[in-house]
Amino acid sequence: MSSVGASPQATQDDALRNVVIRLAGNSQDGIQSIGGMLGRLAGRTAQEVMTHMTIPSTISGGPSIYQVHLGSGEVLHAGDVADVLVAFYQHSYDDHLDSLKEGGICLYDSEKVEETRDERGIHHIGVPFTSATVEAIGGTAKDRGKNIFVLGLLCAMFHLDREKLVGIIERQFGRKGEDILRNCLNAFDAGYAFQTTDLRQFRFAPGEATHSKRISSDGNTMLGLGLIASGVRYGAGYPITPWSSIMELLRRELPKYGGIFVQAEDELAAVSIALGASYAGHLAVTGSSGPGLALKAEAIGYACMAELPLLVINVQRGGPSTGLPTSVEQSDLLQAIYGSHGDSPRIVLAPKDVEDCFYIVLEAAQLARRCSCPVIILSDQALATRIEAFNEPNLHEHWIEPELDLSERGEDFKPYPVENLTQHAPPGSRMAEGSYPKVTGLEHDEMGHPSGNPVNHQKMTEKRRNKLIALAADLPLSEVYREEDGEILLMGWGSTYGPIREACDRLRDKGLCASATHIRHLHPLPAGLDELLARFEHVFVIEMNDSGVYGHGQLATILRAASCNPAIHSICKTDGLAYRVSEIVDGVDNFLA
Amino acid sequence: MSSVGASPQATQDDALRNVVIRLAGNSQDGIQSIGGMLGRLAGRTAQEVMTHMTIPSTISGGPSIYQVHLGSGEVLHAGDVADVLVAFYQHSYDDHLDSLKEGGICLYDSEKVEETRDERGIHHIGVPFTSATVEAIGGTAKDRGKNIFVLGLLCAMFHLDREKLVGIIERQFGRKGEDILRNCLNAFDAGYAFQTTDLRQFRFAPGEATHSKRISSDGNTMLGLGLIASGVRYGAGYPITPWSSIMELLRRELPKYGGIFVQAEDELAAVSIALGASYAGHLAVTGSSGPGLALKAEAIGYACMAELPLLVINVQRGGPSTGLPTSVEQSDLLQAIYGSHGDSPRIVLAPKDVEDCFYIVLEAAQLARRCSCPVIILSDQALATRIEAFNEPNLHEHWIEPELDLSERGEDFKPYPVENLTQHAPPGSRMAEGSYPKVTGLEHDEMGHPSGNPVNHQKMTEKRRNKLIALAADLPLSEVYREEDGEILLMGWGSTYGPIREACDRLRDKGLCASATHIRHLHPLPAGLDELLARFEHVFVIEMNDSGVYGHGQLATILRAASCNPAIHSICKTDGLAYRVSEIVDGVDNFLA
Amino acid sequence: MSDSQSAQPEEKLSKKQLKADHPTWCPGCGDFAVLASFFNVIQKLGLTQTDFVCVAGIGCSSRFPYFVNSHGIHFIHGRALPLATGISLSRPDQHVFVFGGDGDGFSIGGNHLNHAARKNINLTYVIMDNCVYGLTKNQTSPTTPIGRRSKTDPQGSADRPINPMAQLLGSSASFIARSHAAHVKHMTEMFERAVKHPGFSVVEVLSECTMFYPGAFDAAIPRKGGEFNLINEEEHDLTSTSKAFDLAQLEFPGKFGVFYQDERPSKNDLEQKWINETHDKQGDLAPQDLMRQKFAAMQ
Amino acid sequence: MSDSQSAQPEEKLSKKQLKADHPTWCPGCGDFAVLASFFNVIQKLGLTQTDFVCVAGIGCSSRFPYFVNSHGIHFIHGRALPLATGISLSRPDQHVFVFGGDGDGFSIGGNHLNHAARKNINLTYVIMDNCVYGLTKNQTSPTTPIGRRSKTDPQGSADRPINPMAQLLGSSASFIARSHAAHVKHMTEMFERAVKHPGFSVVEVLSECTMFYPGAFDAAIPRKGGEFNLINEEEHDLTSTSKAFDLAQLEFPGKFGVFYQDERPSKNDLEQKWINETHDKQGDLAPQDLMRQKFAAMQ
Ligand SMILES: Cc1ncc(C[n+]2csc(CCOP(=O)(O)OP(=O)(O)O)c2C)c(N)n1
Ligand SMILES: Cc1ncc(C[n+]2csc(CCOP(=O)(O)OP(=O)(O)O)c2C)c(N)n1
Ligand code: SF4
Ligand code: SF4
Ligand SMILES: [Mg+2]
Ligand SMILES: [Mg+2]
Repeated sequence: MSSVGASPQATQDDALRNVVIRLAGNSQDGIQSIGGMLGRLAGRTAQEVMTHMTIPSTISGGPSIYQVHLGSGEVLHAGDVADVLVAFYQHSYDDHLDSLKEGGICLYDSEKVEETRDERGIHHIGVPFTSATVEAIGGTAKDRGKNIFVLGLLCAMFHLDREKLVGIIERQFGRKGEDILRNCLNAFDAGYAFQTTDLRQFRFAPGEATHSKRISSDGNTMLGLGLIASGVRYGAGYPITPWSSIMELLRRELPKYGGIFVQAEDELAAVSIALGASYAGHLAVTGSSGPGLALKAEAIGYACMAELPLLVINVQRGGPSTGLPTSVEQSDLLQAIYGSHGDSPRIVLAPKDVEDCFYIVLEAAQLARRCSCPVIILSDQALATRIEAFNEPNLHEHWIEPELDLSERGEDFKPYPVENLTQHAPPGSRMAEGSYPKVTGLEHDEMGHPSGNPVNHQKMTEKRRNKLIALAADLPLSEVYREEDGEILLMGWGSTYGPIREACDRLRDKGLCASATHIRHLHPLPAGLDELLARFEHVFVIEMNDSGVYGHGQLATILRAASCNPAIHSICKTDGLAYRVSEIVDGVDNFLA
Repeated sequence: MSSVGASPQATQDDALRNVVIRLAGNSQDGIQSIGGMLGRLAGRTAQEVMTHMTIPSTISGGPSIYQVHLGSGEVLHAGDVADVLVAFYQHSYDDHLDSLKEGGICLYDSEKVEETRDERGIHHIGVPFTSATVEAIGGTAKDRGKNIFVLGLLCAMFHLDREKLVGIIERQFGRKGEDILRNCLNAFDAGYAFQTTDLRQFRFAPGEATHSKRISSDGNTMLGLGLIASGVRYGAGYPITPWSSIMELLRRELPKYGGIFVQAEDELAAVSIALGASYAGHLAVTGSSGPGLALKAEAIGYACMAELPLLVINVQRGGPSTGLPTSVEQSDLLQAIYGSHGDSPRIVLAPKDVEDCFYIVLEAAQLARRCSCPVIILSDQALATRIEAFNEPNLHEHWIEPELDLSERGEDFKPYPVENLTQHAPPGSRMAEGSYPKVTGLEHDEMGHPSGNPVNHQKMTEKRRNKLIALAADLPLSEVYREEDGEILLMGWGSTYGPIREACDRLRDKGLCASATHIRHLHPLPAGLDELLARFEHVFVIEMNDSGVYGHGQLATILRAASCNPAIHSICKTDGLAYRVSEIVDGVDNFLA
Repeated sequence: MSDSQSAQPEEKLSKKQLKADHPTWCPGCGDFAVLASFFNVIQKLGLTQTDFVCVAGIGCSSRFPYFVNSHGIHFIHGRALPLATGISLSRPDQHVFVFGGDGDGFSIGGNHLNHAARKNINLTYVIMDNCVYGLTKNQTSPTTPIGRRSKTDPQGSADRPINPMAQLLGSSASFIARSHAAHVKHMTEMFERAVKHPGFSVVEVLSECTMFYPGAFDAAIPRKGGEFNLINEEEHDLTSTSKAFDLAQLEFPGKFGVFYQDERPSKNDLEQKWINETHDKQGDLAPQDLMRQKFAAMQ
Repeated sequence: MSDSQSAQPEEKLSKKQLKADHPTWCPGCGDFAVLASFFNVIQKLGLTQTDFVCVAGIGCSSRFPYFVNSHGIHFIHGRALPLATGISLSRPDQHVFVFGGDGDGFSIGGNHLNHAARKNINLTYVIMDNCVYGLTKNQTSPTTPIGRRSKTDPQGSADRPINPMAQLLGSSASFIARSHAAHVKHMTEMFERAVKHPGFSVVEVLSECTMFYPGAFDAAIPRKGGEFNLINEEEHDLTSTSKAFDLAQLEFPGKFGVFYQDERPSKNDLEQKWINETHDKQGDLAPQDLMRQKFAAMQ
């Protein structure tokens, strides 16, 4: 299933199962756009896909890549090495030839690139992207259309579903006006029909996905739609990369569902506005990326203390501080769990892939309502922007229609019962007993009155913590991939799910007794995880964060503290790039060596 | 040395070594004021003292206590039970009689209190505080002067140094005008001379402190003075209890040293202003309590990334959220270490007693300058307000005169050298090479230019972390009290130092092989701590915070993660009160039972 | 003020029903009068406990919600306005009242004031300005006059204070009034007009801190030798920002009354309008089908 | 402007010496002109690299310090002003320049603007207002006009924007000017006057974001059919807040020039005065002895 073992040439006669295409150019040339279309095509052809892109450092664009991993079976990562490189410029060629596997194909613009390196059996194919496009659609400023020309080339080369691809182009460019669409289609056809003797033909094995309705999307979109499906109708945020596109989606979509999303003046206001809506009886959302999460810490701590439900999305990026805003990292875990002052128990979850972004919000909303506390979802820059194809969620099953519960509360209503889970009464609900409840961040008694009583503070602290202990007991224990015990357990959380699975297979291929597991519930950890880990000789926690002063990544730190299991080791990195499968395999090899 | 074993009666003929006096009344009556004077007296008579007070919940005052533990030898805590209770009101009597030890003395205002409980051999002594005071100084509104009358009583009762006490009264009330002072002295004399057949006489053993210059102070004052002695001349803050009095001191004192302290509009501004001064070449300070620290998290993370030195004082109080603002807790440790997004290494220290508040700032300033990163000092509400007596710091030894280094930087100057510790060049310093440095929170190369290069990010992340690892190797290993190995090690951090030491002695008295140690450097922990802990069968980490979802307090969590030593257990509580020695002893007993 | 949407109109509440905990304020604190005045207005307007909610930040004055027997929330320092914004936008059936001090509102919360004002969030905000930090015991506040000594300005405050009326005008608040806790009738009138204003309404009330800043506002109390000068609404054009700005420049204690009022759509209205227009466009598709449409476009 | 205290006056800097990294701004971005204008002023005033420091928050415009070959610091979003306050108060020898966008200054940083203005911190703040969030790619900013579509207002922005001049007047800024990046000469003049103003000076520069909001300020560019109307200082009383407030109410694109200027002591002056008075009182005790005195009182 790995793309690395099989070269396209080798399987020329057989159908291809996997191919990794790296488009390298300048972001202005629309490489993201055609990469996205390839991703969308996968959704329509029962194929799997995972994409990866880099974002240029200036707003007006600059060198950038878009990598697409297409597969007939499961696709778990964006590809360690590329089968095909499309190089638009000399700098693209120079910077990315190394990413091609041995015997890979380098397709380049023969008018811009000089073929300088003859190495590792790489097949060079020069095509005059620029002039062929100009020929097809007339000379346009800024070489527009080249990308679509290349899409046509790729379509022919891999026998992609031409009709569906044309449909995607029509949807994308149709609204921009007739002329533009016509140009696009002409460019596409020119690429599709372009004759080059060099050009090999590959054919994909039919996709294996069985569901009739497949969609393709990035993670941020699925988080946004998941929120709506969870019954979230109110929220507030402040722009920050890579969180912004979620708030843009909510701002656009929520009014259709009768909801409101507020662009606040800053993150402090955003979390407060969301908390106001939650207090008012509508579970609400706020979100940001690292620096913004730091600014929300005080109010999140309030939600823990006042036991108000709240959804907080944090799309992690490279840190600390402004860091690497368009790179991926998983270094906000400890902040998410421990970032507020005092003992402020909250729930922290992380989705494993784009599809899971949808379902994790549904679970988060359910937990926030049940435990009446904030739930933080840790996504990351890679998940936010990459495209995957998967089955359309079944909304019959996965839909919560929000309800505002203003029913009269009985004589015994208390906003903070010591023995029971807190369920607030929103404003507007009548109190049978005649005395109206207060919600507060001061330590309080059961009615919400401030209380400095020592016994009360001890009890209330325990109450807020014990609901998480009770939850931990109910959480499903993480599934183990491959065997339930053995020599090696690879574990991770968030977007590294795919590469870790794949690394597990590779270690098996190498004869090691490896298994893998994935932590979806980061705080509290599911009860019984200790015992699970204890069944393995070595536990490797793979994370995209720093190994810190004591040599352990952030999840590893928590696991070690909870279980004191010295078999827990860390494989960490902070280069701002998603894990390659080989890096994980090497990490394990190095440890065992 | 314990105050609990010896009853004042029993030692009537011998000199007293320790006595715990609890003054219970309303805060308006000036009980803090006479408690403070007793504390100051201790400083002047080579005695030891530790005080403890509660703060009423309304601004205008209300029930409150002030407890004074006076001792001729070492005094490590404010006393578990009282030898003498002074009850001003019926509620004082009702609420605090239980705090008296068996056979203790209850001195009460016979005009306000009805003696209702004859129990545990307690000696009741009624004195008409109110009318006797009125008699002495004439009828005054609001019963002012009662407190000073009581001070006179206590002075006679314990043969305190009358002359020194009068000196203290004169200093305190002299500036308020002649009339007021005269009234005070009259009230004092009336109490001193008050005849009651019941009143026993006790005599203190001479103080054992040998230093000629003893001072008495609370922790916040010593933090403030420590800052000045460390060469800190600039800072900014925003009021919050119990941090405020540090900023009030700095605002008052710094101009005398040519410095400026700014009251900022909020904590976000405060930390930024301080960082501005640090960047400008003057190591600066900001501070707050829990909620304010949360608000400073983003900027502190910036200081980690930009490698700017900064001192941050956090006077912990009961949390989470607004919590219990006037109670003590140690629940901000994880926030202090992990509260910012991304991997943002910083240094965290905690003082063990009031005297140490002075020296810890000196160390913090030295570390901030050396490592060019933020140093957070975690004090707490108990340290902030309690009074202790100790030797005056020797300023010959402990004084750093600040210097602004504007010297020209050589050709090879780099703001962020990968291989060396960062030392910024402040504005105004000339660059020999002609190109001027940038300081930034984006990931950067050695010159401070933003860089998205993956290898660079990995290296710079390691650089920021490795300086702490290097520091850890240089830190002195915590000293062990009693034996270097054995059955039980008690450990703690911050203001629990005294009770833990005392608990260690008590466990020894009970025949257990107990030792104690204290962690001053919380992050990074000194290298070698693992091995130290491994020499004990059980390690009990005693903390005033919650045992969390996995059963461990905050320091215990870090220790377990670092060492995976399953012998590390937690004794935790969150009742907002300082540890009683007996609670620690019981905690160990319960575990071993 | 939002139109009350509660199903059945109810009996007016009695003072007794409106009272909750006995206030923890110091004897004589101006905030007692603000509370009394607020009770008057609730009674006069016939609001019941299911019609309104009290929101506050942190400070002595921010303890207000505990003393009102209604739904209430005591939030963190300086963020009461955004919290109230969340309530207001998501619960058009509720009257949202926000209470707080000068520190809470103009110092740490100053930016939220700017933005809630320009966005014209539908709520009523009462600022109990005592020109000092009460709860934290006597530090300089953003409205402390120059020269006053406090724990953070032992030599007397030197920074120019915030001019509340000018700041509110500068940030386009749509209803701005000023009153004095020693003048309960005037205060009650201001509150009533504020509540009836559609959109964002602010009343700054000079409310004496007897503990730390006694006598601060005597200059506007006739029985203490001061003058309580009202704005003459016959002469003052309520809709003129520049007239209002002139009024705001008067020497302390200045004038009292409504400085400015304009009626423009609140953010609540504008967002609702967008929702309505969207619904008109999309017809009555069930919410799930709406999302299915979205999914279809992602195929 | 602080009096330069550097020991020896130095040679004027050349443009080349002043330039650092080539700006990463998009072609045509208005911020290029601001940078050019800034270089002009530095040269004209004869400042050298040891005399001044550039501070910024986060945003396209906030990348400014990278492009100037001087000491510079790129801080976090919205907090450049307080950081600059720390530099200004502790380093009277430095000219402190702050650069940033409308989002950085009026949205997340709005409160710091209010307070730096009232406290009259000695520094010069240039706000490159493009009425949009550039760096995060086209969301509504606090100055985005009603009706403009952005990623966060697909139906067109509905909230009333901040009025920068009115807000600055409301918060008592002591020097307030407005200019336009297409008018380099005017801009340079404004900068120069701002730098020379003792205390807090702000220049709002309309600076077009060619990427996301092209043409936003054409209405003030004559060669694009607009009008560039200057404030006539013969008629306009620079020290009248209410005149300035009237000017601030003009319809877009309004007038350009200095809206308001008053000379009052800066916080820098006031704090220094306190230090001096304290020193006069205490005589020349060595710092250590001062603290020993303190200890003596604690015995
Ligand atoms: C984040 C944060 N910072 C500071 C505080 C401390 N604090 C509580 S109330 C207050 C100011 C009180 O002044 P004001 O708002 O004028 O109210 P007043 O007590 O005068 O009514 C401060 C600084 C806090 N609770 N939280
Ligand atoms: C705490 C925080 N929130 C949000 C962001 C994301 N962010 C960066 S710049 C910016 C706004 C940019 O707009 P503006 O200040 O107007 O500058 P411009 O790019 O238009 O020059 C935002 C929201 C951030 N970096 N930090
Ligand atoms: S301290 Fe001042 S504001 Fe607070 S309750 Fe007392 S009088 Fe009122
Ligand atoms: S996005 Fe706009 S503001 Fe940013 S550099 Fe480009 S043109 Fe300038
Ligand atoms: Mg106040
Ligand atoms: Mg902008």
